[in-house]
Amino acid sequence: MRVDTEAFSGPLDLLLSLIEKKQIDICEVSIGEIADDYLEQVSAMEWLDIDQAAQFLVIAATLLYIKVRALLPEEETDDELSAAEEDMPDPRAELVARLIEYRRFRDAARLLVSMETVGSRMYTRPPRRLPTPAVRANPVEGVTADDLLQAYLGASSSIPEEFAYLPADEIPIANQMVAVLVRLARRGKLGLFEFLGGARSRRLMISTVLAVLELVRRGRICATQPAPFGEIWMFSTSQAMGGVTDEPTRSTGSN
Amino acid sequence: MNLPEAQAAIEAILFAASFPLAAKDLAAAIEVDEDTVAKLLREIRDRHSVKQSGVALRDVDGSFILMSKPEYAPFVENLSARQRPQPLSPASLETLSIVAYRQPVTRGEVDRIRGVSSDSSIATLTERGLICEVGRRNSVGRPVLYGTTDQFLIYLGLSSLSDLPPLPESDDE
Amino acid sequence: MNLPEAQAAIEAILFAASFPLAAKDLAAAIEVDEDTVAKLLREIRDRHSVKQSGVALRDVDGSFILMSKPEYAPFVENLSARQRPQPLSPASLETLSIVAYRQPVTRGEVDRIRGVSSDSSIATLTERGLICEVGRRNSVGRPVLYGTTDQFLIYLGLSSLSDLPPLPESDDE
Repeated sequence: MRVDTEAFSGPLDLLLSLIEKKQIDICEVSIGEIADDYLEQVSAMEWLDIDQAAQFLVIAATLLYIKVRALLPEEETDDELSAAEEDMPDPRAELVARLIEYRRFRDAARLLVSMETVGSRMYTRPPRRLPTPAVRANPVEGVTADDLLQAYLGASSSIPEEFAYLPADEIPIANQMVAVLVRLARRGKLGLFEFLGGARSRRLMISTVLAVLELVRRGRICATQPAPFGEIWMFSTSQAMGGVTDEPTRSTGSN
Repeated sequence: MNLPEAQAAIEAILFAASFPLAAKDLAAAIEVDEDTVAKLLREIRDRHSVKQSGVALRDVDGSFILMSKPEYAPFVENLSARQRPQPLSPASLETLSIVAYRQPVTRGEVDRIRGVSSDSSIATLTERGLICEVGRRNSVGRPVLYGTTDQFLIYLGLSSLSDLPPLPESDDE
Repeated sequence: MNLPEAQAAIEAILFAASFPLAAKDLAAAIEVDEDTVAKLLREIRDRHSVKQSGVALRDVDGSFILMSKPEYAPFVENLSARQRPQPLSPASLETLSIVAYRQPVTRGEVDRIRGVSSDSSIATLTERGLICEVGRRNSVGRPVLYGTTDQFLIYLGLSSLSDLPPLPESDDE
């Protein structure tokens, strides 16, 4: 069986459609039953990208967790789990609440469809330039230089330093540093573009470039580009393989 | 200029402009007061509400625009080289409904409700002019806030946001 | 489709097309014979010949087009002279501020600072003559660099870029 990922707008949509197919109330649903259906569907999907898959799998994991919890003998639940979970939200209640909220907007979206079919089929005349006014009005009327400053500070306040916007845990920079060093140890010389050509994703490419920059900065490798726009060749400056820490310095410009 | 001429002038302006015009701007252009413009706009609307007219006057959040009646869309598309816009995908419609009912709203809040990233939907809706950035929330990272546009009202055939059907109840017994 | 509806369909087509259409094509589109179309076109012309209408049906060499009546052209011009440009959106203001303080700057850098795509803001600001392309960066892809224009200084009442309010001291710059 092959399931089109496009058929569902997201994991909650898939889950909700499974529940509705069984014609049971969200609050009465046996999660065990639904978890199996959900996993079956998800495993039959063809994934276009890893992010999308991850979002479906997060819900799968939640369902499995709820199912396992429900299977535990009750006294165990009482003794060992309830104490620890007293402060934690009940994952089932949380998921049900999310589904209920999601359903409101999904149903609203269905109402918008019928409006779209009418509204989007009213036509204006094709836009035509009105005669150009003799005096061009100030396009920034009412905006002061100080407004600009405030806008700039507002927009840039969340960017403390270069590259900080890359979530650290998603970018295995240290892994890529090791990968580059391993290749260099084997071959002595490595082309950057050639190496990047093997990257499966944009993220991986970014982390690879950052890893190379970091290695250059630390003096572990050197890089040279004999011709403009040509291949960038990397060479190992030491044979030592150890010492790559898990946390590369994330700014190339600080200190 | 007498009243029938003023009515004709307003219609000529609406016909030529092809974007929504505020009653205030119409009043200034023909140099009559706004009450008169409101009355003349009602007359124009009535004149176009006859069966023989293929055009309707629409009120978009207090601004006015002439548009072809939706029931004649197939003929318009057939002969005037106008193309029916691509209907929105379910994902984009979900995102649009969340922005419409919860505005102003951040991308993160939309993602949380949908349980999935809405980046491409937000890009599509922004590109089609149905939603836009309306500011930033004063919280960590100062995330961008999104809201719906006048184009959104036009696209769905609404006069104002209060014409949206009420959001379905969360009947969590 | 009855006759009033056929008349409305023709009017809708003429309204949305805004180029002359032959009676023959109109007849084919709404599936009636040419004599009927000729009759309906006469009725449309009569309907618009009242004083209250600002629009007229014109026969251009056997093809038909709806146009605003020429006597109301001055009001259309009047309107455009009074049209205030839309105030800058928050997104455009932010983009303008980043270009002003960071120039010359690439689109990618603006996007990175704002955390969202700035394509439409850059288009708006370019169209309004506030920013322009000032060169290309000598890096991969040779991205376009943007800077502010002389008009930008004039509109903001600045004599030079050094009149921009200074940025507060920051730790990382």
